[in-house]
Amino acid sequence: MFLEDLFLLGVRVVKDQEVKILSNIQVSERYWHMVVDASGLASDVEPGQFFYIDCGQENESFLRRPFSVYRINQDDQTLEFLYLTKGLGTQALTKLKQGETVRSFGPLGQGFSLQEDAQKILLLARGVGIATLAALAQEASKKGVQCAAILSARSHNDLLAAEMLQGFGAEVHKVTEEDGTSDVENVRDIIEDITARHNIDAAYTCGSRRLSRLLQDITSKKDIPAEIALEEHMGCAMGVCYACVCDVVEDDEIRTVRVCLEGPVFPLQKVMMQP
Amino acid sequence: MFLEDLFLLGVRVVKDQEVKILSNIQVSERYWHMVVDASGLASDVEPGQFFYIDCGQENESFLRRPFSVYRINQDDQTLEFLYLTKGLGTQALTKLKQGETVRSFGPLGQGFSLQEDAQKILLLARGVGIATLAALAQEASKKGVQCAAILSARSHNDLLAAEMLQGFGAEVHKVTEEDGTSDVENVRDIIEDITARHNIDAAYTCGSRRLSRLLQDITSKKDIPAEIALEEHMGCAMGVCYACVCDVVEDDEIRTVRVCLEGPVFPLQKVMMQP
Amino acid sequence: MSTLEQKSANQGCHLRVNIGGLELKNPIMPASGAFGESMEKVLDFNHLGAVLPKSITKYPRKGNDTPRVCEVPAGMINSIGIQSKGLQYYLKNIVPYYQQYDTPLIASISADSVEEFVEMADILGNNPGVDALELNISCPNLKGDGLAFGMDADVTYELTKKVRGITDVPLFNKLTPNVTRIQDIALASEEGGADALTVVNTFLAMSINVHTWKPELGNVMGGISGPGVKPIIVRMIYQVYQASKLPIIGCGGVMNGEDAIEMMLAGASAVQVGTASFIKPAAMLDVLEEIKSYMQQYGINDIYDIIGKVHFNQYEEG
Amino acid sequence: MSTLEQKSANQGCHLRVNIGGLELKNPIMPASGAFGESMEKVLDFNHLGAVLPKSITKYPRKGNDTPRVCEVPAGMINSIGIQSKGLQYYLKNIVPYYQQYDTPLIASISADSVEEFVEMADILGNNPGVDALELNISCPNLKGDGLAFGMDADVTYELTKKVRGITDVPLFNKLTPNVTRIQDIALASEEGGADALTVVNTFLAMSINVHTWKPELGNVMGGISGPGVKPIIVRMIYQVYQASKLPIIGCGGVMNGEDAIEMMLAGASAVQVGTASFIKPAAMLDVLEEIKSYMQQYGINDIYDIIGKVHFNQYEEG
Ligand SMILES: Cc1cc2nc3c(=O)[nH]c(=O)nc-3n(C[C@H](O)[C@H](O)[C@H](O)COP(=O)(O)OP(=O)(O)OC[C@H]3O[C@@H](n4cnc5c(N)ncnc54)[C@H](O)[C@@H]3O)c2cc1C
Ligand SMILES: Cc1cc2nc3c(=O)[nH]c(=O)nc-3n(C[C@H](O)[C@H](O)[C@H](O)COP(=O)(O)OP(=O)(O)OC[C@H]3O[C@@H](n4cnc5c(N)ncnc54)[C@H](O)[C@@H]3O)c2cc1C
Ligand SMILES: Cc1cc2nc3c(=O)[nH]c(=O)nc-3n(C[C@H](O)[C@H](O)[C@H](O)COP(=O)(O)O)c2cc1C
Ligand SMILES: Cc1cc2nc3c(=O)[nH]c(=O)nc-3n(C[C@H](O)[C@H](O)[C@H](O)COP(=O)(O)O)c2cc1C
Ligand code: FES
Ligand code: FES
Repeated sequence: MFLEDLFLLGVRVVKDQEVKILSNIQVSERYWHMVVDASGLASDVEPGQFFYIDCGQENESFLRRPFSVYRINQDDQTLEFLYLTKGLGTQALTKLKQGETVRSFGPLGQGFSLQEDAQKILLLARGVGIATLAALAQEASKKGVQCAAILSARSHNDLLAAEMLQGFGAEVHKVTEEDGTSDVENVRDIIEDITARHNIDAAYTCGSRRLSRLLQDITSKKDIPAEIALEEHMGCAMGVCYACVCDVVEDDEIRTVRVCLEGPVFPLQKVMMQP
Repeated sequence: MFLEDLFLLGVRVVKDQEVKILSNIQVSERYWHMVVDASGLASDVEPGQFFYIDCGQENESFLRRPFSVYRINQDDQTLEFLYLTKGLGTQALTKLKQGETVRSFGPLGQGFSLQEDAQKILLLARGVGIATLAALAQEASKKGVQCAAILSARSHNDLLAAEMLQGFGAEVHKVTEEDGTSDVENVRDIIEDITARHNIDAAYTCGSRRLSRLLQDITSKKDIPAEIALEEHMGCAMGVCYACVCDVVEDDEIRTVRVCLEGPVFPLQKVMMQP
Repeated sequence: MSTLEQKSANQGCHLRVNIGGLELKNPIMPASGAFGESMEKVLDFNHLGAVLPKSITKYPRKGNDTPRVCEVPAGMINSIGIQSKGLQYYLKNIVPYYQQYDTPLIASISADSVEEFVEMADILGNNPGVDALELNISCPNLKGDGLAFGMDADVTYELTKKVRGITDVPLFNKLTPNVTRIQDIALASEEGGADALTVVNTFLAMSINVHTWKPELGNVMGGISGPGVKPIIVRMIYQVYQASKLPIIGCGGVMNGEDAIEMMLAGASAVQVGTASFIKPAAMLDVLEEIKSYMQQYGINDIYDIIGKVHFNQYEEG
Repeated sequence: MSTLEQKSANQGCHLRVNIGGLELKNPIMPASGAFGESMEKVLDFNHLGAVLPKSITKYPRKGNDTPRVCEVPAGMINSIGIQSKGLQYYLKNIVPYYQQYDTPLIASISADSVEEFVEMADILGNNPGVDALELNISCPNLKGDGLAFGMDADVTYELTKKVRGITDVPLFNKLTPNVTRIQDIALASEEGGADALTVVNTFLAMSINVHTWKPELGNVMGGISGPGVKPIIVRMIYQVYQASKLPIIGCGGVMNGEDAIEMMLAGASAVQVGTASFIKPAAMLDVLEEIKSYMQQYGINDIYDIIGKVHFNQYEEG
């Protein structure tokens, strides 16, 4: 069965609802952090899944914006998002205040798969890609799976999730343009070093095409299962409009699949990375 | 010289600026009251003049909205507006909070004329039309001119300016649908009674076509100078787009003039009241 | 205006409409391309007037390069390019899937030639699972500067007549707004034998990123939809209503019940909802509820008391 | 894209543009109908690229019934109906008034027949106070279902050629967007002898009040302007730029500097600002300042390095 046929079968309840904002604060020059009340959600949320959020239609932000869950807190039934302010939508989102509600549709899409018997996993994040991988690190920590993470960013200022990952017991490597350490070859060396020292059961990446190609190359050579969380501009976020597509190779055939429904997480080897 | 040529001559400074909101509160079921800091205004404001206010472009309120000044407080340099919530614009305006600013263009248009030697004037207001006449009552009170006012409204709830007028020493007559007293014939009787008891030097009206026709009829018979403040949908509010026109008769000719520039106040006898 | 007077008691709204022989339980249906099976998670398709999946092409199509959508003030531009799994998949999977619902299925057809339209209409129109055909003669996403069959009255007439010859199923022509006189295309459709008109598809549009100097869409141009263009469409519905006797399905920028009522006042007998479902997944049901409240508020019992009832004081066009 | 690279030092922006023989100190000018003498109170006309008063008709015109404007999402509809004091008043008052400014005057002409266009162009084009003519062949407000000269290529050609024969002043044709192929009208204008093209006038539109069941405008239909329709206009500018050699004046929905840059990237050499002045009276000066900042930010010295420079990866239209 192909990726694209898979998800019409399972009827999972997805709700579009107003969720209460518990906090929404700026955490660095370009990053914001929002916590919402998730007690009304219809289904469990998995790392890698996302919500389609109405950032406020003032400021001409007409369409919604997709954001993955950054942390899933089952105990106090909250969800966290980490977002980079970029254009109209994310700027409008910063205007929302604690106590207000935000219209949010989800959880959507397919999350990461974390094998029961995994011992050690590798995370490779660029920029705000960490927002997507952090929830996986959180789950890994909960399941006792060890984590090595490489975080790449423009500047130290943008590496704010590093401490959280360290809090989960992860081995964290930071590379930045600021330090001149973020070039692909240096990252390759770090990955080679990690894979030499540890038996990596699975690798995950988000946020950079360049780094994804690198990881595709390394993991295919070493035969490490790997997944990638993709981003594409969305219309419906529910699989009907075919705005958010990417090409995957399955059974030697190129198939154009939807990031919002069959993704955003895909087997890294299947994804045709555009140059 | 015709009305429409008059106002190209005088160069008055008009500014479009952010003014600070000192308060913006609901005063009855359908009415709100807003006070703004007027210390930065370039010119004095006259009763009957208006401001073109950006109610917030969210909520699809794309164009600005015209509002006359309700009270002009020279001592503490504030301006007051009284507005009826109606559609997108006025609803958006209610969202603005104390301490925020509102973009406001004005003062615009031609105000009421109040002769130096006037002793007693008559005000005839329907609904929120009182918002426009109130500033005139305030000025009359300041100049020692006596005021008789007839306020017509749907319900008592909508007659909120009555007390303010009484505070200015005005003789106030209230008529409402609620009481079944607002029909034209009853208003005619009240006006006839007032003009029988007093020597009325000038009459002013705003807010109702029906009542304006009535006043036009009475004042022309009795040869009392009268003025009316008109309302029309606006585009530019500065006399360039010709959206806000009405027909006036001057020298036996029908002329189509602009409410925003040659008005909103016009000699009542000149205005061709549509049926 | 007596229809607007509050009537004493509201004995339930009659929402049924007949669109060129197709009976709908209510006038709300999706716009093609903004609806599909996976929406079953968010709304019950039995509540819709009709279901209308994305336009189908004869052969599988890959569609255009990404980005395929971009946002503009009060709207969006799309250049999906009709990604499609082809007619065989549609017959095998899509048509049977919708059989489970008690809602008529309108199949939207897109084709590269008149012959292909006829061929597909033959197959789909004679399939018992298909209740009506919408001919997408207006998709502006194809290469060749956004040209579409529906831009030419003669081509529209030919195409419609040939398709009409091959099937008896209700035939809806989806018109393009990118024309000088939409009335001409409406009349060509009517003369060719169409049973109803969908007014309209998207306007050809383009957006450029001023920081990268590149078009926002991979395909350079696309079709603009959403509330920003609705006033142009209301005008077109009104013009088509004046010119043609065919029932009209209004489409473009309907975000709420009042937008739908506005189109019906202008002359639409039914209304499609597209982009609004992206902003609010269950928008179609909200629109329907708002129409019901509106009818209740004004004491209107039958939706037909609204259709085409825009009211003039003076000016009537010739 | 080297033009986007930050250049070392910015030695001031060159904003001069030449529009079909008319030299402008910068590319920003008002759109006809959204500008007039009384705006002198809010901005200095010497800062504009050109002044362009409301279209003038031969005889005084009363204009349409009120309401003449209504608001729609991201835009407005107007049906002023070209209220006008007639050509005599214009020659006696308007033209002399603008002589006090060091800014070229473009006179917009509206007429009911080709002959009237020629007659007015003769008088205005040969008046030393008038620096260029804009032929409003596109006003959709006239009775008769919004028809305009600019909807027909042959009529456009005839009209332009006749006007060209009577005057040497730079001649700008203001096109209508209400056509199937704007390129055809552009080419007809070029062949007829126009020196530049204003792209475009308003789209014919209509809005109905769902509570009164009446059209929002006294005239039923009007022209929609504002940012909601800008993406359609950017597409048209791009199409006209590909099809015709004439300089283009972009017009429609420009609210800020980036909107103006977007139109220039698509191919416009100058840009008109209309509705934005209603939202912000000094919008034109803001747009100009924002263009300057943009050029500074990206180290662009000459505005000509932006015009028509939209950049493609793959698709080039034929
Ligand atoms: C599944 C998924 C998960 C994501 N998770 C996060 C997250 O956790 N934190 C975070 O900061 N960002 C995340 N993104 C990216 C985020 O959606 C975009 O940064 C955001 O939409 C930009 O909106 P804007 O209005 O600020 O920017 P603009 O550039 O003004 O956006 C204009 C349009 O382009 C779309 N767009 C622009 N960039 C992207 C992008 N990278 N991906 C998809 N659409 C885009 C917008 O949605 C909007 O429709 C995610 C994207 C996807 C697809
Ligand atoms: C010179 C002048 C002074 C005014 N002073 C006051 C005042 O002091 N207090 C007050 O409450 N109202 C006043 N009005 C009326 C006020 O401008 C309208 O009630 C308001 O514009 C309605 O906007 P809305 O978005 O709530 O309603 P909507 O009906 O949604 O407005 C839609 C459009 O129609 C226009 N419009 C609707 N009604 C009117 C109207 N009566 N006059 C002009 N345009 C209208 C709006 O400006 C807007 O463009 C005045 C109008 C004018 C012309
Ligand atoms: C993402 C997207 C895809 C579309 N695909 C199709 C299509 O395949 N066939 C078609 O006839 N119309 C298609 N349309 C046009 C819509 O059916 C509709 O005509 C248009 O979007 C205007 O309606 P709206 O404003 O309610 O979206 C598409 C529109 C969008 C936004
Ligand atoms: C109130 C109003 C009046 C207009 N009058 C004219 C006119 O007389 N002649 C003309 O060529 N265009 C006229 N237009 C069209 C504008 O010049 C311009 O083409 C249109 O508004 C689009 O630009 P904008 O979105 O910047 O307003 C008018 C537009 C408006 C809003
Ligand atoms: S966003 Fe519509 S299919 Fe993915
Ligand atoms: S609103 Fe433009 S002339 Fe009065």
